[in-house]
This record gives sequence, C-alpha cells and structure tokens, in this order.
Amino acid sequence: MIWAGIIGALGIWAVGWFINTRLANGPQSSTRFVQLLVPIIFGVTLLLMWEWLVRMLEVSAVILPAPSVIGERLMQEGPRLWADFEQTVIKGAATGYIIGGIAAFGVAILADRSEFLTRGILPVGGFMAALPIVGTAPIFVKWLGSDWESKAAVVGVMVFFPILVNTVAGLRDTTVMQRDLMRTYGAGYWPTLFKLRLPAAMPFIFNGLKIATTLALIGAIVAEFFGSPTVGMGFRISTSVGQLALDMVWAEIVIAAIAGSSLYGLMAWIEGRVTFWHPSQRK
Amino acid sequence: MKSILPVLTIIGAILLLWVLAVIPMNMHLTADQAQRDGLVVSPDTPNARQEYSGFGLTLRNPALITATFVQERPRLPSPHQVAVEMWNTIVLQKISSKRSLVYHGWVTLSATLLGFGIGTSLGILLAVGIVYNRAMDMSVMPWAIASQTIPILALAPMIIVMLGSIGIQGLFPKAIISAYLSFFPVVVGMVKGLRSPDGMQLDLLRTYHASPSQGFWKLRLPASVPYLFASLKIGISASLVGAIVAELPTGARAGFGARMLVGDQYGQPLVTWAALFAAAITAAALVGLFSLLERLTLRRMGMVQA
Amino acid sequence: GENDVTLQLQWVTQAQFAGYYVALDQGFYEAEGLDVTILPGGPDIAPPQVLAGGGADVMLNWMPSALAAREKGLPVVNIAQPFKTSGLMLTCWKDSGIESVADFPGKTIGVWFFGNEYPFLSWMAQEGIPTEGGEDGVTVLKQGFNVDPLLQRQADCISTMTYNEYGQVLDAGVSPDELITFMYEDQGVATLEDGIYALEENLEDPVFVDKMVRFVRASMEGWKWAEENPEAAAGIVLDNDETGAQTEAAQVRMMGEIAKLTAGSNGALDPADYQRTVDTLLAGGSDPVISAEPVGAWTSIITDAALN
Amino acid sequence: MSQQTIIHAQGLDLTFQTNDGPVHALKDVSLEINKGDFVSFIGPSGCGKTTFLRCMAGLETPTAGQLTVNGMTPEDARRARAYGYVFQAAGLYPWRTIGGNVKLPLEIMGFSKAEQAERVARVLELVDLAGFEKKFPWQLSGGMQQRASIARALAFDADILLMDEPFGALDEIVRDHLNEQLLQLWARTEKTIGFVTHSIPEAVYLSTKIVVMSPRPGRITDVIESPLPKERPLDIRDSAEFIEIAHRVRDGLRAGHDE
Amino acid sequence: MSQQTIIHAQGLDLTFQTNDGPVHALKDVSLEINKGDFVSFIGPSGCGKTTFLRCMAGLETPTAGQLTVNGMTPEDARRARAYGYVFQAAGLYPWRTIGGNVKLPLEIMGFSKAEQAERVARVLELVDLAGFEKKFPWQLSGGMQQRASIARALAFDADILLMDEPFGALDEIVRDHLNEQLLQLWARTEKTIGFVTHSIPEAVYLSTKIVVMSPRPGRITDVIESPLPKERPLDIRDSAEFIEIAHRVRDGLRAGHDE
Ligand SMILES: Nc1ncnc2c1ncn2[C@@H]1O[C@H](COP(=O)(O)OP(=O)(O)OP(=O)(O)O)[C@@H](O)[C@H]1O
Ligand SMILES: Nc1ncnc2c1ncn2[C@@H]1O[C@H](COP(=O)(O)OP(=O)(O)OP(=O)(O)O)[C@@H](O)[C@H]1O
Ligand SMILES: Cc1ncc(C[n+]2csc(CCO)c2C)c(N)n1
Ligand SMILES: [Mg+2]
Ligand SMILES: [Mg+2]
Repeated sequence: MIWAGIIGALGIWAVGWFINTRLANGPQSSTRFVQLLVPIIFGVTLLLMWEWLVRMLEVSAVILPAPSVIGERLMQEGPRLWADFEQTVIKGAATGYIIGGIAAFGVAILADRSEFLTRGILPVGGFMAALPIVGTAPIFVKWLGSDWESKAAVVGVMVFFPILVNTVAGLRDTTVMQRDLMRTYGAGYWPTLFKLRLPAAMPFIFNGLKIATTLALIGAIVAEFFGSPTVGMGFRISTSVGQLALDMVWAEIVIAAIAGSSLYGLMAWIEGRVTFWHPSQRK
Repeated sequence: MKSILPVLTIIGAILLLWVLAVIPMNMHLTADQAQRDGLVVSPDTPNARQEYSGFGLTLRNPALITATFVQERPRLPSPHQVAVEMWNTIVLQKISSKRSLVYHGWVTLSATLLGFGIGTSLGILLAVGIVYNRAMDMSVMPWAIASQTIPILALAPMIIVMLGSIGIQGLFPKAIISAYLSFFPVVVGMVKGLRSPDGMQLDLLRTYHASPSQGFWKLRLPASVPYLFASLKIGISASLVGAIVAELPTGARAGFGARMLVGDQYGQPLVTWAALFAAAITAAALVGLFSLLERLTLRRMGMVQA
Repeated sequence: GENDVTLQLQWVTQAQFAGYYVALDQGFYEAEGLDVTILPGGPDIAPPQVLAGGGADVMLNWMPSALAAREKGLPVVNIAQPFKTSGLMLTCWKDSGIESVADFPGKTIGVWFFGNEYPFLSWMAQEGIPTEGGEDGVTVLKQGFNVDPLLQRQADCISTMTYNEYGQVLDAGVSPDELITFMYEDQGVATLEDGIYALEENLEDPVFVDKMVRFVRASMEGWKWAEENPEAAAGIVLDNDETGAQTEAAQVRMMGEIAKLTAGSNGALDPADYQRTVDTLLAGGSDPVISAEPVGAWTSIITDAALN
Repeated sequence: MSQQTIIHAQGLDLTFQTNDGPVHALKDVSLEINKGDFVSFIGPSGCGKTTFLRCMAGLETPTAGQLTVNGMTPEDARRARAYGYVFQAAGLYPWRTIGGNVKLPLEIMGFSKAEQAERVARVLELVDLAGFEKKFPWQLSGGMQQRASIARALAFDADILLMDEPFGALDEIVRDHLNEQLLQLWARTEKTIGFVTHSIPEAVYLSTKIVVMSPRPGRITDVIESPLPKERPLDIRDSAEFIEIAHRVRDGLRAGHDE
Repeated sequence: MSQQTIIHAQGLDLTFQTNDGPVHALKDVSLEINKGDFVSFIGPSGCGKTTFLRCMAGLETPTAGQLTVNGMTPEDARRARAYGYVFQAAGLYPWRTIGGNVKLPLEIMGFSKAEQAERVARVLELVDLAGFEKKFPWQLSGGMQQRASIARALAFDADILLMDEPFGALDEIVRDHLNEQLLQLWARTEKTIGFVTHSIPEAVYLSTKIVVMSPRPGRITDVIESPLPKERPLDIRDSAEFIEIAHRVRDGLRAGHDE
C-alpha cells in the first residue's frame, strides 16, 4: 500500500513533469496561454499527488484531508467563507494595507528631505520590521480590542516598514547625472520630487508594495488567533482546528492563498503599467 | 559609523513618543487602581471613566501621571520597565537558567539557524533549477509566491503533527517552519543574481567553449554573491520569525515564542515585551553579522570599492 | 515499547496538570515500570489531532471537544476522569449592570473557542439568548488566552477558570466585590473537563490496556499526592516549566483550586456526570456539538482494573 | 575689441576628499570666456575637463579661486537658468518619451503648454528627430538618444551651452553631421559654448578657443585662439592652417602625457 | 600568392525576429579572410559589424549562406578554441583580479598551474600591465581595463583574434599607443585579426583589408586592400597614400549614410 502510494505519486509527478517540459521547450512556449498553462499543470500535478497519497496511505482526515474533500467544503461553505473573507481581508487587511502604505509613504517623503533622518530611519526601520508578529499581535488586540481595528493595526505596522524602507531607498536611487540635470534647470525640491525622484523610485516602491501584500494577509489572519469576533478567516482556522474540521481549515487556506496571490498579481500588473520603462519590465 | 548619531536621534524620538504614550495608555488602569487604594479620582466610577479617552482622563487627574509609569501590568510598559526586565533576565540570570533570556534566545536561535540552513540550501537549489530549467522556471514561481500567502500559524500545527506522526520531534519541526519562511527571499534573490551576468559576460565564456558547470562556478555563482547576501539578510530575520511562530504549537516549552505566549497568558506584559525586544535585537544582530560577512566577502572578492 | 507512554496535555505546563508531573517526579510511573513523556500543549495544539497522528498515546481533553472529535470520525474514548467538578465560569464586571443571566442581552462576552465554546453555546441556547449580538442577544468575542478583554473593559464578561484566569483578574488588583461570577456547575451546564482519553482501536490491544491501567493508577496516585501536598506539587510543576516565566505564587494558588476539582474523583468516570455532559451538548443551539447520543465514548475497564 | 566677458575664472583650485586621500582635480585654473565664444576643452582622461565644466555650471564648488558667470556666482546663474548642459551620456529619463524628455525643462521653467509643444517640435526638428517624439529612449539607438539630449539642452534657449563629450558615442559620419549643425546653430544664435572632446579634429573644427589641459593635478597647459573663419565647411579640415593647429594641440596633449 | 583562407563567408544572411517584426541585420555578405590578414570593419551604427563578428565566432547563427572557419563550422572552430574575442566594453569580471581575469580562459581550457602563471605574466607584460596583476578592475582606468581584456584574449594563443571596437572609450594618445602595440603583436605572431572600429584613421592605419559596410539591411559596400607596408610608423598617417585610402573609406561611408 505504502509502496503503491509512493510509486503512484512519483508516476503522477513524472507525467506532469513530462508534459510541462514538452510545453516549456516547445515552439509555443512564449505564448500567454502556455505561460499560464504550465504553472497550472504543475499545481494540478501536486494536487493529484496529494489526493493519491492521502487515499493510498489512508491518512486520517483529521490530519490531512484530500483535495477533493477540501473542494467539496469550498463549494458548500460559500456564504460563511465570504463572510470570513470580508471580515479579514476587506475590513482588516485592506484597511491596514492602505493606512500602513500611506503612512509609510508619507514618512518616507518626510524623511527623504533630510539625509540625517534617512540614515537614522533605515536601520531603525529594519529593527522594527524584525519584531515578530506573534509578539505584536496580542499587544494590538489588547490595545484596540478584538474586532478588525486591531487587525488593521497589526497589518498597518507589518506593511509599514517594508514600504518605508523601499520607498526611501527608491527615492535615493537616482543617478548623479539625473539629479544634476535638474540642478542645471534650477529646479527646486518639488519639481525634482515629482519629475525625477518619484518616477525613479517606482520600481522600489512596487517591490515594497508586493512584499506587503503577502504580509498583510498573513498579518490579518494571524492576529485573529489572539482574539476576534466570531467571524474571520483566522477565527475560522483556529476554531476549526479545535473541531478537527481540517477540511474547513484548508478551505480557508485556499481562499487565503488565492486572495494573496491575486493581490500580488494585481500589484505586479499595476507595476508593469507604471514602471513599463524599467529594464526588468522590458523584453 | 556616520549613522550612529542619526540612529540615536531616531531612537531618542521613538523613546520620547513611547514615554508620552505611556501616560494615556495606562491611565484607566492606574485610575482604577488609585481608587481602590482610596485616592480621589475623577470621575469616580470606572464606568464613567470609560467615557473619557486616556488623554482626557489624564487632564482630569494629572496627579496620577507618575503612577502610570510603574504599573505592574501596564497596557504599555514604560521603556525603563522593559529595560529593567531585560537586565534582570539577561544579565542577572545564569545563562543556563530557564529564567534567562539568553537561554531562551539560544533555544530559538538553534532552530533559526538550522531552519535558515535548510531554507537557504533549498532556496539556492530551487533558484539554480529555475535558472537552468525552463519548465521549472515557468511552473515554480507562482506557487512559491502562493506558498508565502498561506498563514504560517495555521500551517505550523499541522506540520508539527505530521512530522510528529512519523516520529520527528524537537528542533527539527521548528526548523522546517523556519525554513518555510526563509526559502522564498533566497529563491527570489538568487534567481535575480544567477541571471545578473550580461550577454557579454556569457558570450565571453562561449568563446572559450566553457561547459555549463564552468559557467555556473566561474560566472553565475560569483556574480550572484551580492544578491545572495541581500537575500540572506532578509532570510535570516524571516527564519527567526518562523522559529518563534513554531514555538507556540510545539508545546510552547522554551524560546522567545514560549516566553511571549506565557507572558501574555499569565498577565505578565513585561515578560512579553522583553522577549519581543530580545527577539528584535537578535534579528538585528544576525542581520548585522551578515552585513559584516557581506562587506568582508565582497571586499575580498573585489566587488566593493575600498 | 510496551512501557512507554506519551501524554499530550491540553495547555502549557501549569498546576492544572500537577498530578502527572507529580507522578513523574515522585517516581510513581517508574514504580509501575512506565517510562512517561509529558508533552505540554499550547494555543494551537489540538490534542485529538496529535493522538490521531500517533504523536501521543493518551491525551487530556475536555469532554465536549472529545465527543466532537468522535463525531468527526476520530474514535477517542474516555478511560479515566480525574476531574470531578468543572472549574469553568463567566466572570463579569458588576458595574456593567449584570446581576443575573437575564441581564446578558446587549452585553459582550468573551468565550474560548477551540472546542471550549460548546458548553457556553448550550447554556445560552437553554436560556434562549441568541449569540449573534444585537439588543436581545449577546455579542461573543473569541477570547485570547488572557484576561485583558475584561481588564480593558472590551468585554463585560469573560470566560475564566477558577484556578487560573479568575486569580489573574484578582492579581490585577480587582477585588472580588467588583465582580460577579457564574459557575457553569451552578448553571447546570457543567461539562466534564480534563479527562484522560485514548484511541478506541488501541484499547483492543491487551498490552496497551495493561499499560493504561498502570498509567491511570500512577496518575491518580500523583493526583492524590498533589491534593495533600499542594505547595510541593506546585514546586514540582515549576521545576517542569521550561519557560521559566511561571511564578510560584500563581502555581500554589492554582494547585489549591485544582485540588477542589479533583477532590471528588478517584479517577473513575461517574456515568451521571457523563450523561449530564451529553445532555447539555445535545441541547445545544443552532450549531449542535454532537447530533446524536454517542456510543462507546467512555469505558470503565481501565479504571476498574486500576482501582481495585 | 570690446567683447563682453561671460565667464571669468581666476586661480581656481578644486580638491576632492576621497577615502584614498585628497584628489587634486583642478589647480590654478584661470580662463576668460567671452560672449559668443566656442571653447573646446581637450586633455587626457582624468585631467579635470568635466570637473571644470561642472564648476562653471555651479554643480561643483571650487575649493579656492574666483569664478563668476555673467558677473554673478555660478549658483545664481544656475538659478537664473543661464545654462543648457549636455552630459557625457544622454541621461534621458526612461519613463518619459523623447518629446516628454525635451519638454522637461520647459515644464519646470513654466512655459505655457502651447509654447512647450512648439519648442519641442522645433528642437527635435533641429536634431533630425522629428517623428520620434512618442518613442521611449530605449527604443532609439545610442546616437539618437544623444541627439535628443542635445535637443533637451537647446529647448529653453539658455545663453550658455555646456557640452561634455556630447558626440563621444557616435560614428564619424553622424558626428560630422552634428558638428556642422552645431556650428550653424552657434552662428545663428550667438550662444556661448563650452565643449569637451577627446577628438583633436573635432576641437579644431568647432572652436574659437581651444583649451588644452593636463592631469595630476588638472591644469591648463595651453590656450589656442583659432584663426579659422567663422564659416567652416567640412573640408576646412584638409587646410594647412587646420593641420597646423591640430599639430599644436597634439603636441600639447603629448607633453601632458609624457610628464 | 598561395595564401591560406581562414574564414570563408558566402552569401550570408541574418534576420533577427523581434517584437517589432524582423530586423534584417546582414544581407548577402561574402568575404574571404586569409591567414595573417588584419581586417577592419567600418560602417555606421547598426550596420551589422558586431553581428558579422559574432557570426564568425559562432555566437550567432546566420539564417542563410555559408560560413566556414579553418574549413569547419564556426561552432566547431569555437569548440576547438580558435578564437580570442575582445568585446566593445572591457567586460572584466569584477570579482577577479586583473591576473584572475586573464587566467580565466586558461582555467577553463585546463592549462597547468605553472603554465597559467607563466602566460598571465607574459601577456600582462605585453599590454604594459605588469605589476597590476593583483588589482581589481575598478582600481584601473578605463584604458587599462581595456588592455587587460586584450591580454585575456591573447592569453591562450588563439589563431584568430576578433576585436569589437576595443579602443572606443580611450583618448587619442592612449589609442595611438595601443594601435602601435597591436600592430607589433600582429607582426610578430602572424595572427589573423578581425577588428571593428568607427575611426577611419584607425582602420586605415591598422589594416591590410578594410571592409566598409552599410545598413538597412547590413551589407558590404566596399572592400579595400591596403597598399601600405607592414611596417607602419605613426606618421605614416600624414602620407598621401594614407590620406587617399582614408578618403575612399569616407566616401564609401557617406554613400551608405545618404541612401
Ligand atoms: N566626485 C568625485 N570625487 C572624487 N574624485 C573625483 C570626483 N569627480 C572627479 N574626480 C577625480 O577628479 C579628476 C578629474 O576628473 P574629471 O571627471 O574632471 O576628468 P575628465 O577630464 O572629465 O576625464 P574624462 O576624459 O575621463 O571624462 C579625476 O582624477 C577623477 O578621478
Ligand atoms: N539580438 C538582437 N536582436 C534583435 N536585433 C538585433 C540583435 N542584435 C543586433 N540587432 C540589430 O541588428 C542590426 C545590426 O546590429 P549590430 O550590433 O551588428 O550593429 P553594429 O554595426 O555593431 O553597430 P554599432 O556600431 O552601434 O555597434 C541593428 O539594427 C540591431 O538593432
Ligand atoms: C488548545 C486549547 N486552548 C484552550 C483551551 C481551553 N482551556 C482549557 S484549560 C485552559 C487553561 C486555563 O488556564 C484553557 C485555556 C483548551 N482546552 N485547549
Ligand atoms: Mg569627463
Ligand atoms: Mg557593434
């Protein structure tokens, strides 16, 4: 049984891999369709292996449910999953992301006016970013209560530092020549900011924004572990583990991963539009 | 070195803000306590006081300000309280004592380092795969991103149980979680780094008819070193966070994570805050160590000027 | 091996589990020829899951959670019940205007989830109070594992254990006069806490059963020793606390309160207690914990053998 | 001749402080540039040509000596927008189209929309880039980019044009062509031009005054007033006069090298 | 003359497929290069000089036509390590010292340690960089870096040396000096050299054969066999013969431009 499981899984892997290798090295490999298809086949391969292994090795459903079971749960629990999503992602993560992002951006612009402040903020920002969320989340829940406000605060703090550090670094990423050009025009601070430094900083800012999307989601969910109303993805995950409803846990994880990847994708897409000129975006 | 004064200034500003925040944050608890101790507080019932903000209450009871700094269970401890707690648990305890933060630091650090080693190796291998194999390049990256959007605290207990069911316990499960968080920045950085050689540098090797492995060792790998260090610095602090997260579902026995949890559960905020700061200091030290290594290595490699 | 036992606790090391640590420390397990490993729990550990994964041989659990696990297809069986009485209660601010359960509507109440919400939901269902908030319902918070929501007045009531959280509220300087408490025991919705559970399939193995008999016997010996020597027991717990953050005063007090809960039990499950627990859960509101009367959820073979 | 002195440098000294110790980039540099002069700077790599040009533009501050531009400090002249500066590399902003890049100084200086459009069209025409307005810099060849950067410097009609090896990256034919156009522009507008180059023929062909510099520390070793007429067809380069000046420049350069 | 043909190109065509449609980089290019020839390629930017050089080195594959090197395909010649290639920019690996950079091809080709050291010393001597072995690239001026890259191409004694604008970034004096040295090296070793340049005097001064190219699509418009003697002092550039060839090259170039 165990051997059948392992050999079968390897077989599934081999098939998926074979198809992908053919596709990736085939003549159509740079078409949009194939570029989407390959990662999907990869994902499907992993899911099939998972399903196969769980069934063949008879893994208990309270330890690791099969993808098909999780899928069923996803179908059944639509309204509840949506309510959780709304509470955690829309109220908690998005609010925190926006507030943290704006605050970081504002502080970065302020700090950037002085070399002194920048020098001080970057290392201290690095230090603050290293505060682990499992330590800070309970503190914010204590301060702001169980509802989404505390989640937004946790998210805000988590996304603040990566965006700050990237923006500050980006605003400094102009070449001497680009700055001197502005000086020969006798351009003051604001024209230089809007016409040179901000556009030049965009690739960095988006780097920060992308990192921050995944942090925002994780932050909002994890903070619910330390106190929440009776709705939310983190609430559902932690209580469902207690009820051994692992299929529900995984349903929420799937939603989290989809939401996180979509947000990331959205940011990457906007990045492509805004920083089309950057060498990394050109073909 | 030029940064010392600015950093101190920023720290000073933060401390000042912190100290100022302590007063309104702790005012309600302080007023409740003062009333129990028989002092006159205005307004005179806890319920009525709920109507006021911490700030408003401070204005009505300026005499209580000093008391906000010495609460036993403050909402926001004052900096000196945290400092004293850290002094007591770092300096005044034998480092082998379980009351010593150094001891707990070591517990967390060992998982961090093991996890970091695993995560970094995995990250580098994946990056090499992505750079040298087109199919991997196209399939792995979106899933690597998706993997990082999964809330680790949800996954951690399952990893622990699954590893526990095949008889693996102790340091290793923590290290796996820590590796899970640290592999991603390494993959991203190393892919960038291994792809950083320009067409000319690659063509040069083609004119020598160098083999792919020579191309890796003599060009791609050295060219990726600056990127590697940048990722290592992100990866090591991610590892530390991973190890701390993993300490909650492993039975919260020891380590910074366990201290944070227990401090929170038993109403000892100072224990939590001290562990939090100790963790951040550890992270800063690790990052600093890698910065130093980076500088030394890059200088030896001639990749930084002077 | 046939003498190795791994016990999964349901929380971090504290006097709640004193009996087991005492038995270990005083050599009671050794005397039974057992080699016992105690795994502390934590906020993310579901002991039934650990049991299912084979990470432990026995676990401690609250009966509502264990019965729910049975319904999920994980057949765990109660083999001993060292806790006779429930220590669970709601602790409320008096000045919030709560004098009786009838005053709950409109209030905010902190509840532990993770399998521990069931007794509360049953209770509210019995009282006919909705738990979805609003004017005539209560607003439920998922409470973290500390008493801050009460102290910060984010909740009017929170869940506390007599032996732990209630004491923490007092430690924070609050006097009992400012509080009003509702023991689940007094409300008739008490459910059994801290029972010892094993997997049904293992109980078919006589070697395992023999091991459990010795384990329960030694554990009960530990509990009785702890009841008689609360200070020493608290000291033993402290010695076993690897976090080094527990304080002696808190553990001594906890041991005192725990002793009251274990006092009435010799380890054997009282079928009447079991029935009351099941009835409470079956009476549960819209989201019943268990939908049918469980079968085979407990057994007396171990305690019968251990206690004769 | 009662020519108006535009740039007046007297005993300039500039030392950079670096990790490896001070670098003496300019030493005792004195020079007068009159209105309408076309001055070329030539000299081996590192002799301070760029540094001197930057001093004139107020981008670098001399450590000693006097420097006035239109009777004011270079800083003030910069604020008065007296300079068009062309850098050694094109330095176009990649997020702006060619038209947008040329428009940049006009936006900053507050020209009206209509005037902006009109000027952009005119200068792009001048450098043979009409029709490329909407393209992004990376879509153009290096030579075209360099021409766009020249257009950018011309757009706002500064009195003083400072150009740091503007044609270094171009092939000889294009270079000849641009040289001719630059001369025409200069003749037409009476601008004052400071021009850095490595090419001896280019310096001789373009300038009214050739400044030969030598390194370590950077200083002026020769100033040659060109006797060539203002009107210069390309084949003036085969004339005896031209070759003689070129020889003098080469000798000056070689002397600097051999020291 | 029974000279041995080293490179034989017949009707080469090369089209790049790009996002904006195909780019016809080389069209019907035919050329013979004999052993010991010094062939210069000159032409406006984008005419395919680099592309042709890369074809010869087997770094690019023509879409049509025949190309043999030493009687084999360029690929095989590359495998036989027939080429030393000098790129337009120095392209030294920044993490290797100058010595390490020069040693790189020797390591890859498996020379013994002793031989490596001996060769590195010899070629560094040749390009006047003895004593700089331990320095890193950024510690050297641009000209010195370029010389190091030439040393790197010489180190393993390939028969064919392909150089893509190796002296583009240098000032005239240094350039003259390196031109002289390159000629000496070539005279001594009888290597076959392909050399891309934008400078007409440089092409004329160095070559036995000058190939003039013209763009869109890239093709050869003129091949000039130089009548200059092998021994060439610098002042040969003032001779009438020299000036005549230069004129012919310039005319060829201009024709290409004006089309
Ligand atoms: N910002 C700086 N800091 C330190 N040293 C500098 C700086 N700028 C220039 N230098 C040094 O000053 C000297 C003169 O440099 P400059 O750029 O003016 O030379 P250049 O004549 O323009 O040379 P090139 O022809 O190579 O452009 C050089 O030795 C250079 O290394
Ligand atoms: N990899 C490529 N993909 C697409 N087009 C290319 C590529 N390489 C070169 N080209 C195009 O082929 C033509 C010839 O380019 P090539 O680099 O050979 O010119 P060149 O004569 O060396 O020019 P330069 O003097 O500027 O170096 C140009 O139009 C160029 O844009
Ligand atoms: C994982 C888990 N979390 C919470 C509880 C509830 N609970 C039972 S005892 C106790 C400690 C009281 O001091 C708590 C919080 C549980 N059973 N299991
Ligand atoms: Mg310069
Ligand atoms: Mg080229």
